[in-house]
Amino acid sequence: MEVERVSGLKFHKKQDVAIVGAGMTTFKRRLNETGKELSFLAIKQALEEADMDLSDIEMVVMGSAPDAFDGLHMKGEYLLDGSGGSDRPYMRVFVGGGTGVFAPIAGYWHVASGLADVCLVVCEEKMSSCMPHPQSAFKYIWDPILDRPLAPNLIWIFALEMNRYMHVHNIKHEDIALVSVKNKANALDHPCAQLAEKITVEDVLNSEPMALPVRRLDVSPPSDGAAALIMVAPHIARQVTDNPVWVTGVGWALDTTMWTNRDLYFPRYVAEAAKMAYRMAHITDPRKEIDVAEPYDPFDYKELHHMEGLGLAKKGEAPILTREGVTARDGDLPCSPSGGLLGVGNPIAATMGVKAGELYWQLAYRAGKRQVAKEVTTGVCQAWGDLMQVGTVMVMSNKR
Amino acid sequence: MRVAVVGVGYSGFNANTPDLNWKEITLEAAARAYDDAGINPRKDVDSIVTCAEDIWEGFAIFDEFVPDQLGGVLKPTCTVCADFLFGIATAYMQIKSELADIAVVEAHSKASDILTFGETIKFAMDPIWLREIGSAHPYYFAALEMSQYINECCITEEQIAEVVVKNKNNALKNSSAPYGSKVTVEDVLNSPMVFDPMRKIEIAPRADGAIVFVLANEDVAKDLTDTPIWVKGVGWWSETSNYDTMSFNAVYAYKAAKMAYKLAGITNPAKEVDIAEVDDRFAFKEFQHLEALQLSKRFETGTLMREGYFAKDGELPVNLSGGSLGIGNLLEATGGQKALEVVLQLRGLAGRRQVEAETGVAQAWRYIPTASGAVAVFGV
Amino acid sequence: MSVGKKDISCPPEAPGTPLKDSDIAEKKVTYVEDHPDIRYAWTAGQAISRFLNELKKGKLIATKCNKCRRILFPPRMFCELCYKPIDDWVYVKDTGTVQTFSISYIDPDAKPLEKPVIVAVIAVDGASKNMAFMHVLGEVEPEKVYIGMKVKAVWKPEEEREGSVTDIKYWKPIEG
Amino acid sequence: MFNEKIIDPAELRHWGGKIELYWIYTSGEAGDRFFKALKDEDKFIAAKCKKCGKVFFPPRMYCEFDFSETEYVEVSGEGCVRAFTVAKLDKNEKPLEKPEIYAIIDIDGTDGCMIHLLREVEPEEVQIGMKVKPVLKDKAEREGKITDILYFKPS
Repeated sequence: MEVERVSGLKFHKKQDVAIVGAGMTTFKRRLNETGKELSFLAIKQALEEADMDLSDIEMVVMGSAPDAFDGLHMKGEYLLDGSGGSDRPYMRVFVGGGTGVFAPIAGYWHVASGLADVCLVVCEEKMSSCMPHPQSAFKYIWDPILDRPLAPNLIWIFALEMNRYMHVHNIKHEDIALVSVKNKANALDHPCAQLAEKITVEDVLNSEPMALPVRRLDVSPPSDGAAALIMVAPHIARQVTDNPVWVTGVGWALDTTMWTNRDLYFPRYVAEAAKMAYRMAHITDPRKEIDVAEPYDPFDYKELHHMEGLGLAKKGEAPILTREGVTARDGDLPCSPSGGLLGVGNPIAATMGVKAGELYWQLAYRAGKRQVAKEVTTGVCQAWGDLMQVGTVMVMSNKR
Repeated sequence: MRVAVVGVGYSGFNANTPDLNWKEITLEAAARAYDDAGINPRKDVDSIVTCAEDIWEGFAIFDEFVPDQLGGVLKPTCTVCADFLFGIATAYMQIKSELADIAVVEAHSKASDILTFGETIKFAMDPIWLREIGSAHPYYFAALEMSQYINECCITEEQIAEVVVKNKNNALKNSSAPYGSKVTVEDVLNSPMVFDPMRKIEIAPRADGAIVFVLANEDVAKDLTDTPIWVKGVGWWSETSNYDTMSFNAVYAYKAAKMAYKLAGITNPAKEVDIAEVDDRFAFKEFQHLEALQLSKRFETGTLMREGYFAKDGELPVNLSGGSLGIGNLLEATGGQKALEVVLQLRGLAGRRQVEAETGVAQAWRYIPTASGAVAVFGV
Repeated sequence: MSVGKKDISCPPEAPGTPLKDSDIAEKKVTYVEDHPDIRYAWTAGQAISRFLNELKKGKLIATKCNKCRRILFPPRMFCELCYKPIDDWVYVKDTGTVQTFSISYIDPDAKPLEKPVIVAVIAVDGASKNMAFMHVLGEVEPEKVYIGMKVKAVWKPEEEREGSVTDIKYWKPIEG
Repeated sequence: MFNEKIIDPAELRHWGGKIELYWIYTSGEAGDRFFKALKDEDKFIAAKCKKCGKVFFPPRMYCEFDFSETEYVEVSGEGCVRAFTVAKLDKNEKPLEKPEIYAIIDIDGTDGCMIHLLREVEPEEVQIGMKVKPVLKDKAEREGKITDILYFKPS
């Protein structure tokens, strides 16, 4: 049975949108600052890069994942003063783990619609507040009647998906572990990194089992952190910078809640979102036209899975590209040059800093030691979330 | 490119809905809205926006449970953690950005699923500075605001009672309003005082329900319907999250309204607006919001209320639906209920509540302990 | 910071004050601990009420959409792909195939488990392709589990059943 | 969108559940400073914006309106009542044993205020504009939390 198609969206935008500044806090297991204070620190950095004041900001988009982490009902409302939302239009958007790229997508429509010329996008997560363990919050993402009585852990869904992916394409754990090795090493060059280290494939395979096939080093750590982006209309971009980075495509898609009714080996939700974003960005052959990618990597297999969803590799081909070094920082298609979530940390929504933020810095040639070797024009970043369900994709380019 | 409402549907409103879960209550509303708009959601809808907060639902990531019942499987679907009117603003922006031709907005309340409502609101309060103080129901926070407001504006108990009387009596004309009654000012004044100066009857009780709107751009709207209701303006605003810098005076509604009126090209709201549905989840809030929306002047609202200016046969009918006092607190769907009534009135489908109107405004607040809110202006 | 230049490195610094767990335990910083009492009674609704009541009887029930011809499991009142009400209720078997599985060494709070739990997505026989649900496996060694394995539900005794997914204790391999 | 529904109410199910989590909230940079000063030195601290001069109470590390840094200044902690309510219901909407008086208290020397309880005063005696002062816990029992201030009383 073929799923009925999504109708054609018109990708004709009212006002182009550029990114002119980004910022982020350090990502650590526990930070002393409140969520508001973390947001403030990240925004301050972004404002400085864009050479703007808070008074220049017209609207604010907040991205933050479950209330259960920070421990606040309506946490968007709680965070709003530190997020620059005081005395402004302020809105929180939320698609689970996909929020890190979805918040800038919401920022995009704030500007593209012409309602705002300068929009601040801020993402925050303070996972350490949640006790006994940040993972405990994930007990409540499951259906209360069908799943929760089985006392599930979050890692289960990843393990189930990873196993299915490995089974269908006959992929070995060794091949998947290479992603963890690569990203954690990339993170050595990131000042905000939580788990940057030089490790080997053996280290991954011998690390403590969590929910097999997932082991400790396959997983990104829970973190506290915040990140910010400043998105502006073309006439503002001209005033503040010589090299803005343009948002050329956005896409998002949410698959059925009934996750046990899907074949988990391929992320169709990412493929649909990517299709939408590529069409808008006039990209027909992503493998050739994308110079650098920041696919979402909360688990090592997830980077591979998402590369395939993004059309950067054929189904089952991503592990081969990784083994051949294509996705390394000096490769032909650098993936997660930031160090990703595996290396820098995973404060769910605030991973915007290592996905959308890093892509912006790469395309603006501001990534310093992390700058990829090849010349870059166009890149894609992506996040994923909910019950293995949502894909959020943004394409950026330093050419308009 | 203008944006229009081309279909509305709702389910409820009831104090309890033991037979339908959150998916099914939404499904009922969505199917009605799609039928009203004459569209097939699997083919025609480009974007779906749901308005929900995790803890109102009892989930860590409620967004997961949204797509199926709205026909949104593998479509651009998302959640905004805010009132329905923020969802209208989001869909409005998506259509203006030309990301979508048809966008759907949904919000629902399954308040009856929540067993510890007071604790839930308390969980929204600042844990470091406020949550631990005292052991009373967080309604006290609204009562403090009321205390400041009635003191500043010299509002009497009787004037507040008039709001309850008007809305609950209006609700009797609304078959979807579970809390309508023929109450008098005397009844209100004799009812229990629970958060002095606030009476129990001035607090909207909770209700279940779901509301779905289908929005479309101008071209599509004209194809779909002969009676599009235009979204003339949207506005949303936040004051602050800290109680010490809050005005406790609905400045959020004033600024949101200013934005919405500007988009709608309205310069004299008191003259140009024909009907209004404002957030009245605490009776005194209706006063605050009417002033913030510039529909009446400070210090005059009480007198106008007494004179019947905001009654069904008055100059500017307000909360004809019965408001939240008559329908109940629908959590994030509150703004939906307000917008629904405005659209039904503008379409001439409000039955016994019908009045003559061409421009209407809907407004909602984000409830305790926030100072955020949104406004939408609709017109024929 | 100068604007428009390419030779700066971002992020320029990493603001934030890291804490160790011991900083909390030793109260080096001030904090508030809160145990709110947040409780719900979720309405099961039409489809899941029936599903739970059938579980109590030791049966698995699904619904059917005549348009896409799928047998939907777990049951629902509407077909989410065709967007129409379901047409019928049908019983499915309490046997199935392991679609994917995991051997979990941690509990929901990330604490280590003494004995690992084997969790699987099981496609039930009689429902359409991929119509599966999540449950646990038993009476099998972790290393013996494979994708494609046939399994059968092991039910609690009738008097202990309460109309919950845990009325099935676990699923065990079908021999042979 | 339904062709059939359950008629027998006994067939309809509900599923009880609780969010069984707890949370540890660090007071943050500004909060930590405030609570340590209160706990160890009986001092009240506010924060003054270096740019606009607004004095925030409770204190914070940034000015929320212009994002400038703040500097910490000492204040008395005393103030006057701006608004109050006599609360009679607990969080489950059951009657409280003894009504609690909540007040918004404008703190002297700041642009801020504190929401806290009033005690040692009868509800009918409370007046808007009344001067009040904080009553602290015994020094030994203080934990570095807002509840180290027990309540405010008329001064």
